Amino acid sequence: MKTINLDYAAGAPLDRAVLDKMISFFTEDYGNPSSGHSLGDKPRKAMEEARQNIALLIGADSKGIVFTASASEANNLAVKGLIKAGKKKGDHIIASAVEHFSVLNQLKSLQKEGYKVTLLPVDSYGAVNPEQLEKAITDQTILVSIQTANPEIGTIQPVEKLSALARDKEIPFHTDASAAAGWMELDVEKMGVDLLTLAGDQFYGPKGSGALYVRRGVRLMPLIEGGIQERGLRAGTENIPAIVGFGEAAKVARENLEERSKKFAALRDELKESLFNSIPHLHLNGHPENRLSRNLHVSVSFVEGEALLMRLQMAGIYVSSGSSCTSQALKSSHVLTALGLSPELAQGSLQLTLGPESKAEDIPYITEQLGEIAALLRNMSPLYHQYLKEENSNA
Amino acid sequence: MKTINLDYAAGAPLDRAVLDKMISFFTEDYGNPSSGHSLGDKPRKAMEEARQNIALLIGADSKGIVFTASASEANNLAVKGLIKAGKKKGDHIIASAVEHFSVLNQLKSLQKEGYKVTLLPVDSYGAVNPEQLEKAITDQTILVSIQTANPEIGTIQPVEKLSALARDKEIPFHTDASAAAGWMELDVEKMGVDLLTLAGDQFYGPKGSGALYVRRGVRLMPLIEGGIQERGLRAGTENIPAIVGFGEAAKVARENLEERSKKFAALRDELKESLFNSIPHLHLNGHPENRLSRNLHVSVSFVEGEALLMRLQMAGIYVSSGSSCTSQALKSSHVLTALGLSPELAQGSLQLTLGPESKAEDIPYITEQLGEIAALLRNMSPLYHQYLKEENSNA
Amino acid sequence: MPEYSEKVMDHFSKPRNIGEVSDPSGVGEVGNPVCGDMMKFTIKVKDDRIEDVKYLTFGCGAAIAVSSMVSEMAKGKTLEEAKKISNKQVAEELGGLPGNKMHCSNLGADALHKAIEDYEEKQKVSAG
Amino acid sequence: MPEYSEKVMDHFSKPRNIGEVSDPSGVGEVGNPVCGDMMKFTIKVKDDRIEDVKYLTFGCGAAIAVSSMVSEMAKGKTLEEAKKISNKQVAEELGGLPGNKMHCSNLGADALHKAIEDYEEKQKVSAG
Ligand SMILES: Cc1ncc(COP(=O)(O)O)c(C=O)c1O
Ligand SMILES: Cc1ncc(COP(=O)(O)O)c(C=O)c1O
Repeated sequence: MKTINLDYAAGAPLDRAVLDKMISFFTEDYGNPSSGHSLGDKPRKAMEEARQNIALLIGADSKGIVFTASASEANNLAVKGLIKAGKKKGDHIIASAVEHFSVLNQLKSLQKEGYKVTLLPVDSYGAVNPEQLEKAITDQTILVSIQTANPEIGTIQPVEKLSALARDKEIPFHTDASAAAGWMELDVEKMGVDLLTLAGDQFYGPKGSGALYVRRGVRLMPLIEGGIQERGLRAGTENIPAIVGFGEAAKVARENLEERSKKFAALRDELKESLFNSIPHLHLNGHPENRLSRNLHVSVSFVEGEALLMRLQMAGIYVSSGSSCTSQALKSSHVLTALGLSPELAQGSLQLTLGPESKAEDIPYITEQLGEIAALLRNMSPLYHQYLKEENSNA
Repeated sequence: MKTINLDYAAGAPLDRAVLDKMISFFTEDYGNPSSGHSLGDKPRKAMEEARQNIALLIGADSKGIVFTASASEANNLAVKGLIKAGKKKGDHIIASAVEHFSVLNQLKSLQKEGYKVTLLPVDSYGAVNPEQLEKAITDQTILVSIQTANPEIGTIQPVEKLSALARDKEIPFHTDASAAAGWMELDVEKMGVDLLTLAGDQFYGPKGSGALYVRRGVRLMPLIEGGIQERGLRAGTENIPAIVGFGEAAKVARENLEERSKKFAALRDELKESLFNSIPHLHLNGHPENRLSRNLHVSVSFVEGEALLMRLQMAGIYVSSGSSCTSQALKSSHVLTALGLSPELAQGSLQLTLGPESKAEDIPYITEQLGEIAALLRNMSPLYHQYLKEENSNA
Repeated sequence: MPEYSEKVMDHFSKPRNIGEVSDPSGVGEVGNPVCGDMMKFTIKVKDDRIEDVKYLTFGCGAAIAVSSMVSEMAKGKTLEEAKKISNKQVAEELGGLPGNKMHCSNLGADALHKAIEDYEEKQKVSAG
Repeated sequence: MPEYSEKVMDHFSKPRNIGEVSDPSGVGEVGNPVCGDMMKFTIKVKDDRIEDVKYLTFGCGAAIAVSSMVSEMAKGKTLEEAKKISNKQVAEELGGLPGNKMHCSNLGADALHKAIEDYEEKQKVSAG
């Protein structure tokens, strides 16, 4: 049977070039960059080269790159690290309602500690309105954290406009660019951000590779205290193979940014067209244009996501869903809820993320399978039967 | 030129078997264990198998193993996680003076937040005296953290006796077993510990692999908040290749524990004999018997460590030192200071850690080189000349 | 994917008795899209026996398998027997359900019982 | 290893003028084992000129290279010239030193200057 992965956001194979670059650091060049002798030299140089490549991907000074083991860790370092450093006085934090849990759940904890949190609503496409941010800012606001793009529905936020409002009031601005980096042009200067989260594994780098960009002059407390690695901002022996792979992936991503995003946008649009042309009652989630090139997000009306996902898997097609049944917490996606999507459409949502093995030849098969599965599940859906009755009585 | 690594504590090559086991998780089985579809199945199973192997290494229930990206992170999760959970009321923490910085530096921060910290002294071999702990415990004590063995001087702590004292008073006991695990038999039940830190890269597993064992019933707050990976104790996409390598290294370490430790102890003793027989004015640091099998730690009187290290490197021999000049913070090792070692002996300290490529045939060369280097540096040392004069006038 | 039993997968991929019986004796509906699952059972009763039973289900794999299993278990049973079909029984017949899917097994039996109640209510009305 | 220049490595591996001059005109000692570096310079002065200079050094690579360099720079210089040897000059002559090793360059010139002072003190005493 065919295997078609449409869930590359959950995980992607490592680029062979990236893995090749990593291998020697497992076996031969296994030294410790902090060593007082030369076994640490090659790893240290490789680490600094990786730092350069990562910095280049976001137009930053490499001194501002702090390696972490994940985007979640980078988000925690950004938010808790900044708040603990307590440079700016106040107790109010602003984020968007569609942030990743690694931002949102911290804010919940901080609320319990007495901080006040405003979660900005989003429009039906998932975008934050700068006016809402402007209204939310108070003289107590000490941090604004708004993602660069949403990993689920792909919508890109107007970070430049948002950060300008924060900058006006001298409020540090963090953006979680985990879903965006490697897929769109990013420049910390143009974006006007003070802190930016990166995830290497979101652009074909290894798992266990994340980073936080920290603008010069922004003070953080470390989350992981101990040795003085990463200028004291993150203790622990450096994971050189992961860092080297991260750097190489950043280099490849930068060199292929335009080509990759064009290719994926075209493929994604072709898939969208095909699906919408042949399957009735589909609903596009996220912004129609202003979205990540590799992301497509649709709701299949009248049916539930896990059932879709299981049927698609039986056909060799792998997707993810924002339905409550597919989440381990048994809650439907907070992102889809924030869009104002009806519960039924949230349950029937499918997130399709393209990746290295995606190809146009598979589109007819995907379309055919999803079409059949949607028909089959609708045929047994009480919501669909109700809809048909209403249609009939309206006719 | 020969290359002889005697600094395997800083980094060691990955066991080939371990790397081989990891590779497919980079390229083919790259799925996400949290996925709703079957691309996550193989990684998830591999992760649980790794968890089992790691649990077996320390006689624990695999449900108690929480993966982290380093021992530093595990130590931070243990200490800050426990304190934040605040189950036991009080404001007093006890640790030993020879803990790793990833414990000590947290305690410094906690002191600033108002916690009281007692650092237990050690004897001249580096061991904590249980009586000292008994005296230090108050009704305000909420955590005792004492390492299993010291990574620098190799001394093994009487954890069983120490933890019994804490248990009597229902105080959670954490032990940092990063240096010990894989090199000596560990059993969380016999040791009587509630929290135990592990570092995969200290027994030939990959960098970026750490874990915290958490006894059932011990409540922690996560350090990294976000998704509900690791039962909500550590958010972030699981680093499956590192976890798989960690598990395999734990399995290999368990199966070869006795053989490895016997072999290394014999080799280490042979090296010690050889050095002490042919080089005058050497001083052994750490306990003569009760120490990690792969560790040897000596001070070369009258000379400074960085100079030794550089000269040894010129002879192809790689070591580390606790001298202030070799530390990035320009302070000599807090461990050596805690032993009551004179500043001069601390400056001339050498940590020798054996590893996979260590062999008896190299001992004569090492001895000859260190002997020549010690003589050469002593010849230019004002401390040595002063010693000679005093000897002469005493004669 | 949740670790579903073979039996669950069999009922999910080949669900039995889909649809609505025409001119039903009783109708039972439970759930709503918010919680992710919805079931509508329709039954045809003859001589106090469930002669036919069908369902429509909006929901996850477990919900679909449960509906299918309940319909099979109910068919041909007397009303009294059918009333005794318990959530636990349904889960057992399916070879077990993953922990976080147990609630689905409740839905199936509940919907069936509601359909029976509905029938009995109607009987009372027409009798009364 | 700190990134030492070739010049530093050269002086470290082949240090010049090691030892103590016999019957020294002046002695200068700086540092102690606690801070990690110790230097003892001894000089032989003739006609206000440093005829010979030697040193003993306990310390890191930079400390040894600095001692060696200072001894070379001082030899043959008049006392006035030698007094002008600055820490900065020493570091420059060595092709630079890593940031956290700059303090070592201070030690070398300081020890030399102390030895000169010691000589001058003694001169005063014998002159007075
Ligand atoms: C006892 C002990 N604890 C903690 C650590 C920290 O390990 P890492 O740097 O991998 O976080 C080390 C590292 O050498 C160690 O020896
Ligand atoms: C926008 C965003 N932030 C944070 C994360 C967390 O990444 P990780 O699980 O690798 O820590 C993700 C993961 O998908 C993400 O998409």
